[in-house]
Amino acid sequence: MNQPLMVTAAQKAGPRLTTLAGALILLVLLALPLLSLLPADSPFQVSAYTLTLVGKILCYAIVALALDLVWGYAGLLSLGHGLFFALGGYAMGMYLMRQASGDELPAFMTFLSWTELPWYWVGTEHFWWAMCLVVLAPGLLALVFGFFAFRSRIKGVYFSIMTQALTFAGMLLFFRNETGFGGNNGFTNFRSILGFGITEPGTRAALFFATVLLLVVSLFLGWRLARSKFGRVLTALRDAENRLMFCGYDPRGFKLFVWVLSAVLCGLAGALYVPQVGIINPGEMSPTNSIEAAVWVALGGRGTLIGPLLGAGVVNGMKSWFTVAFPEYWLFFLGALFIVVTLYLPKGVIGLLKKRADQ
Amino acid sequence: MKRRSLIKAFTLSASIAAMGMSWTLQAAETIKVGILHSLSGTMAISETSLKDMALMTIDEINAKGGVNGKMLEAVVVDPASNWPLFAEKGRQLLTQDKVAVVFGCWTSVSRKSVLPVFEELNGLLFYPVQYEGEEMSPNVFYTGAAPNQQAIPAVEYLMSEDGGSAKRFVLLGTDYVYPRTTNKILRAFLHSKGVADKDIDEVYTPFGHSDYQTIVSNIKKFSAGGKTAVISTVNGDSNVPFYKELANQGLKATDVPVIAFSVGEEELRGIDTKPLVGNLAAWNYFQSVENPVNEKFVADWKAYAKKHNLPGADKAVTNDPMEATYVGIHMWAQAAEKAKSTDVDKVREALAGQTFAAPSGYTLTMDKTNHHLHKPVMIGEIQPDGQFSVVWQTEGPVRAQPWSPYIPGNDKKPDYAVKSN
Amino acid sequence: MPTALYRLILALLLLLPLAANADDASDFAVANNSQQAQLLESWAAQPVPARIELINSLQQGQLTVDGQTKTLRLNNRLRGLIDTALASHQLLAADPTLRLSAAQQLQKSAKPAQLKFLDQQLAGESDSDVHAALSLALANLQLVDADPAVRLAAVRLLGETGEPLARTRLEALLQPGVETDATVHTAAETSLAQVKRKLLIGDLLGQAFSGLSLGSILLLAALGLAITFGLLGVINMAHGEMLMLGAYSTYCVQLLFQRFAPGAIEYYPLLALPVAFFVTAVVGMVLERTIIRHLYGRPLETLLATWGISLILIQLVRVMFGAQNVEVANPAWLSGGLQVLPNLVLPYNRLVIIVFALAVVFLTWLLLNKTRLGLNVRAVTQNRNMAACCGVPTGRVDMLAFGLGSGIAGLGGVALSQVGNVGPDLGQGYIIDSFLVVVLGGVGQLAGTVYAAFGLGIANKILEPQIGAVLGKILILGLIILFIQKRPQGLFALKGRVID
Amino acid sequence: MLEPILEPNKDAGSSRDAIGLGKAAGSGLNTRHGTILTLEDISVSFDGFKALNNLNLYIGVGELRCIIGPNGAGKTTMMDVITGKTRPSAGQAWFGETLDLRQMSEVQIAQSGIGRKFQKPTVFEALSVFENLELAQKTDKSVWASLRAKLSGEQKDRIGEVLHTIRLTTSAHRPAGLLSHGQKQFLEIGMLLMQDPQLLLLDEPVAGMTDAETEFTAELFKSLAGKHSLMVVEHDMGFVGSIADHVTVLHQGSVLAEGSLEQVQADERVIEVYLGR
Repeated sequence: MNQPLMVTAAQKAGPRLTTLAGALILLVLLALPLLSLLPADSPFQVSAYTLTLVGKILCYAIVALALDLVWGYAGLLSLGHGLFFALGGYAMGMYLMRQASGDELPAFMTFLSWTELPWYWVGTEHFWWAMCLVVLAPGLLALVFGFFAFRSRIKGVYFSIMTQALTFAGMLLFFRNETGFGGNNGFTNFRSILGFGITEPGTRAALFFATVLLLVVSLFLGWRLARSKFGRVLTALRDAENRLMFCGYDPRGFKLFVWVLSAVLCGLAGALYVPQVGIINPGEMSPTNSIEAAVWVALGGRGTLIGPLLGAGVVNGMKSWFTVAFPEYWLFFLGALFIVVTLYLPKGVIGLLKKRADQ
Repeated sequence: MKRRSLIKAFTLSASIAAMGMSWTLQAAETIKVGILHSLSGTMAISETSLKDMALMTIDEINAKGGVNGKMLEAVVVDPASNWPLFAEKGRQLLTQDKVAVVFGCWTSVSRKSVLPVFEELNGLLFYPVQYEGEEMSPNVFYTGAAPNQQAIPAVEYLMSEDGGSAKRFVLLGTDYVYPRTTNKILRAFLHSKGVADKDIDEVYTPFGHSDYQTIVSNIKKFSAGGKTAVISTVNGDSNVPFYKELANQGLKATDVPVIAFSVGEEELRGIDTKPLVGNLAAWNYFQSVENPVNEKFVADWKAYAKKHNLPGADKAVTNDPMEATYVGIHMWAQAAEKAKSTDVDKVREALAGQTFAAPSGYTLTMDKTNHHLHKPVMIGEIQPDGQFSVVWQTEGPVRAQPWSPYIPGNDKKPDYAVKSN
Repeated sequence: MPTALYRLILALLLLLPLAANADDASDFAVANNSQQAQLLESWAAQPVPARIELINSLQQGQLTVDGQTKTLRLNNRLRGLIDTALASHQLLAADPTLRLSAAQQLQKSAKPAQLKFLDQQLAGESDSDVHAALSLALANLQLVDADPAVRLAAVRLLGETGEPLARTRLEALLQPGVETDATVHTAAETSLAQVKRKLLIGDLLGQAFSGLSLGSILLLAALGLAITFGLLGVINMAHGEMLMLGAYSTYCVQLLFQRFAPGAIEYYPLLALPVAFFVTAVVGMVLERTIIRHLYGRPLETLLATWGISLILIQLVRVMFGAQNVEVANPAWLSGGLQVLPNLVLPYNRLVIIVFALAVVFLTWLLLNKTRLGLNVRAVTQNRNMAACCGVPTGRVDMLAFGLGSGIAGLGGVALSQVGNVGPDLGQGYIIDSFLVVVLGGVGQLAGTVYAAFGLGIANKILEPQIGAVLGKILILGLIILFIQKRPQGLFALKGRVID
Repeated sequence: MLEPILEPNKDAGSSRDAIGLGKAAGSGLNTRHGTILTLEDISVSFDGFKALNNLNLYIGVGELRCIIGPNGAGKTTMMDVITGKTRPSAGQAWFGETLDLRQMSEVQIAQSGIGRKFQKPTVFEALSVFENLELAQKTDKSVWASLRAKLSGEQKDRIGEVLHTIRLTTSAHRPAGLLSHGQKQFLEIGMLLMQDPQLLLLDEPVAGMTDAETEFTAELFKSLAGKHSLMVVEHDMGFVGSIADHVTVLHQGSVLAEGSLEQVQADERVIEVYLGR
């Protein structure tokens, strides 16, 4: 996008207001899990369904945020973030499977009549190692891919298509039973995490809290980045990469840093997503999902950090409602949304609101 | 700044309102039943017709006065071929809509995705599609075939004289769990029949694979080594290119018969069947079986399709999963009548040994313990008109073996349903 | 010639006791499956001209017993036996071509029981081709002959063929302890070597062909994109749906023919081409005017918008035609294949598509390089504003160019409908591959696209037998990603002074 | 206000890891023999067409050199070669005595002290004028540094000065995208000043400027010359005359004539090239 980037809401608003807003949002979110712990008969009780649904949406929101960092600021539209999300999820899933299967092999392996764990499963029974994988798997992949891509100055559309091919390849790979991740069934039927039953209301609430926490942290992180010189370099990079190079900045490092960071955030989101929805399978890597993530960001408003969260929330909220109310028309609506946003809301909802505010 | 927080709040309320929606649907004196089939996405191709079949069956039951004097009210949701969404929608049906029972799922992964939810909330799911077995949950009733109700009889037929007494086998499938498992079972079975590994060729293709040139020519090469049959667990969309390639490379059913486990009348609608005459499919029901129940069943379906002008209504066909759906819903209704309640535990009890005169022409029985139907197995030959003519069938219904004896370790598994956690 | 044949048969019928025929029919009618099988085998061993009619009708699944005809329920085994029996009866026919085909059929399916009969026929055979074919059919059976000399001859004969069957037969012969005679054994070895060589050639050619065929399909899928993406810089995610629409218009044309011109149904694809082109072109132009034209110079936005379009188109088709695949039949002249070698058949539909693909490329090239429109398009793509100043109606050019791209996709759709299935998701399967082809070929480079398409196709087909389809595809994707690292501009990069 | 060229930079060191995560280098440049830029027998060809043809060019320390020549003479290509954007197919390119430009990446070249202003003014349109200058500022430009970067008082002053010099103080906080063409030109020059390179390459700096602005630019360049070396490509002869002590005429990718403006303008071949026959 070559039109001037609207300075992030955060920057405009100034730290104090942002923290205030953050506090407000936080309050709403923190209320939910507490209410979910109320007895079922109480009128304020929030059902497990609501909690997991909102939890899921929050995970998506983190993905949107991560995507915004690379797309909104560095101008790199990734159509492969689903891959990083899924990798994080799979890492967590490995741990949960080991929890569920105890000392034996996970069911699907005994079933392939494998006698011992493949090397990459070693240590996954330990939560801490699983957490390391959650960060490392997406991080390293992003590092390697990014290193090559940025070294050979792949950008714009090429970059998007390459990332799409990447996640597509990943999906095919994970669909294979022999890859050792349960084929297209993926991982399901989790039982406990850190010894707590996965279906316990308490566990749910805790996972939800964790998600909210991650969201807040990554929001803060993004906000700090956006305000730092680093953020400005990214913006410069997006608009005039050559100029930046002749100013003596090496774009590769900057791109790589934000790219890997974004991938890791996705991984973490995936890790929180899996125990809440109770399944991870290669479908998460399908190019479609990643493209949908892009529209969350576009709808909310690129380079605004808050916007993407909004976008993720609205689209997914809509999805849950539409697919019940008028199943047949969901795709029409989603498609129309893509078009309308790109045509009439180049700066997304936030842009719209700002315009209103400015008038 | 306030505004932004408001928006955030709105987002939440929007998603909460989402659940709210369903309450408004609630009517007083009805029993709600959930229908959980993808109406969009890749699986819509197969699942949409099951949704319609379910609705038809429910109308039929209501026309007869419903269940325990109450009308059935269908709650249709669209999990959009998205597996996590299956779990979410399943939970919604059970907790928000408080449905008495859910009919749905096609792929194993979707079933596996909702399974924990149903076991957690003690829901009831009827699963109407043939699958790889290796599962037996107290909260699921499997009205489709287990491997021994489809795959193994099919191979026995191929090895029989009438089947062309095949000596070599190509196990061709899409690379996912159902084909892998089925082929694993078949390999073990073939071994037990004294077929050596060199006479078994196992080939897999990715989802949506559309170029079968190499594979077909390999089959040709392989078939030079002796009478060969192809056992295809190729998934939905890839079948058309596969069969077209077979026909065009001149591989006739008389030389190398292909028997498919996931090609039924519905799939044949999308294929020009003339070149395929003689190729086989193994199911527990074919539209072409001749008996009064089936004639009514088919007629009703055609009428229903016309009335609701479903796409392609003029050549609407019935197939095995549709029959399984039909049977499942009726059996549940009978059980609910018998239990005088729709309480899951009572109904589960009542379902054991429940019988129903099915369109397949047999009176099917729900097994007392293993939650699977006893089903007849039929081998059908593809006809020019896109129908199958039954060339072979078992004497009577076969009891399901969800835990296949051909998979090591299964002998220890109990023969009754136990929660997986 | 046929009339003569009939006359002959008639004459024979008069000579023979008419009963024979009727008896056979009634025998067959009363027999159960396995008895029927035995009957057929015995008939194959001692054919009688009078029976040919009966067997012919059996092959049609008809059986006439004293006047009334009833349809049989055949299975593959019986069908096979009927073919064999028919063949051995046809050896008695007067028409050499008929005899030849019969002999060839028998090469595959002759049973030892027929040995005697075939011997007689061979002795009496006048036509040289038939004689050769027949002796080959015989050779298959003579491998187990008591007389080493006969076996030797048979083995030598088999060596001449490139038949996959000959290979297995010879291998069976070479099993330790099977062939006692040393000379025959060595002869068998040499023959086997010969056969293997012939087979290898066939395999290699087959691989090359399937590579080309896949390439041509990728090419048709990607060509339209090469224009919309390469020339207009529009990331048309709805391109796959253009293919899909093309395929569906083929389907509709087919329906129309079935309804109104069942006689000419054979040629519906020919009419489908212009129709598909027109339909998709119009859809493309409408989209261009209404949506895409607002997005020039913002490729990533076009990506999102067109993705939305594709979602809508898919669902639209689902609602109109249903989620199931629809049936698009190959007309006779596109079904079956050309038998080049015993182990190499080139399906007609694929042959046609290869030619068609090249034709489309050529036409596109002409259009872009030899016409006013092409000139304008190239002008606009190189410098929009300048072109506008020179009075090029950029708006119209964009519209037409986009229409052209979509139209070509439509043509691709017609071709795809002949090899694959026609369903709402048809396009989804091709979109990623198409993009890779275009990117790999180098944007805006027709030649590049062609090379990339065929390159990918062949690479795919070379890898598949080695490591399987799944890993093959993954590996290809990986390789492309690496290649793009090396040559970000694709195979055919435009060099020049770099300006921001 | 500008540091002497030869003063070795604090964070010197020209070797950094490939992806540039390490420290930036502003190397102490060795210009013992008084030439800051040496181009010898440089040739560049695009698919057969020779954009540069055995070009030889030497620029002395503190010199202000003007390059003139008809379109397609290879002026911009030469700049591309110097800044590492285009690799010469043959020839030598040295920055100072020690730095081989052919071996260095664009970034390395920029960090070692060559600044470039594009023909078409390119600034970071989304950022404010102030931020543009801030980014250009001579400092450690590695990723880590940027993450921690905080503007020191003196840096702010420096930016202020430059803002003043290029007369954009008032619009310091407007997005650069909203500036006029001329203002953008100045902003880009300002960014060069912030970058404080030893050699400035300026591609048609006064295009689209008013006479006043042009005059002012001329003054500015003169003041820079001596402490910096400048290489100015310009068509505007008036401007060239007002600044240049030494002029090089390029034609078809090689040097046609060199000397004072009068000399070259007198030169037969130059007249021929410019006026044609």
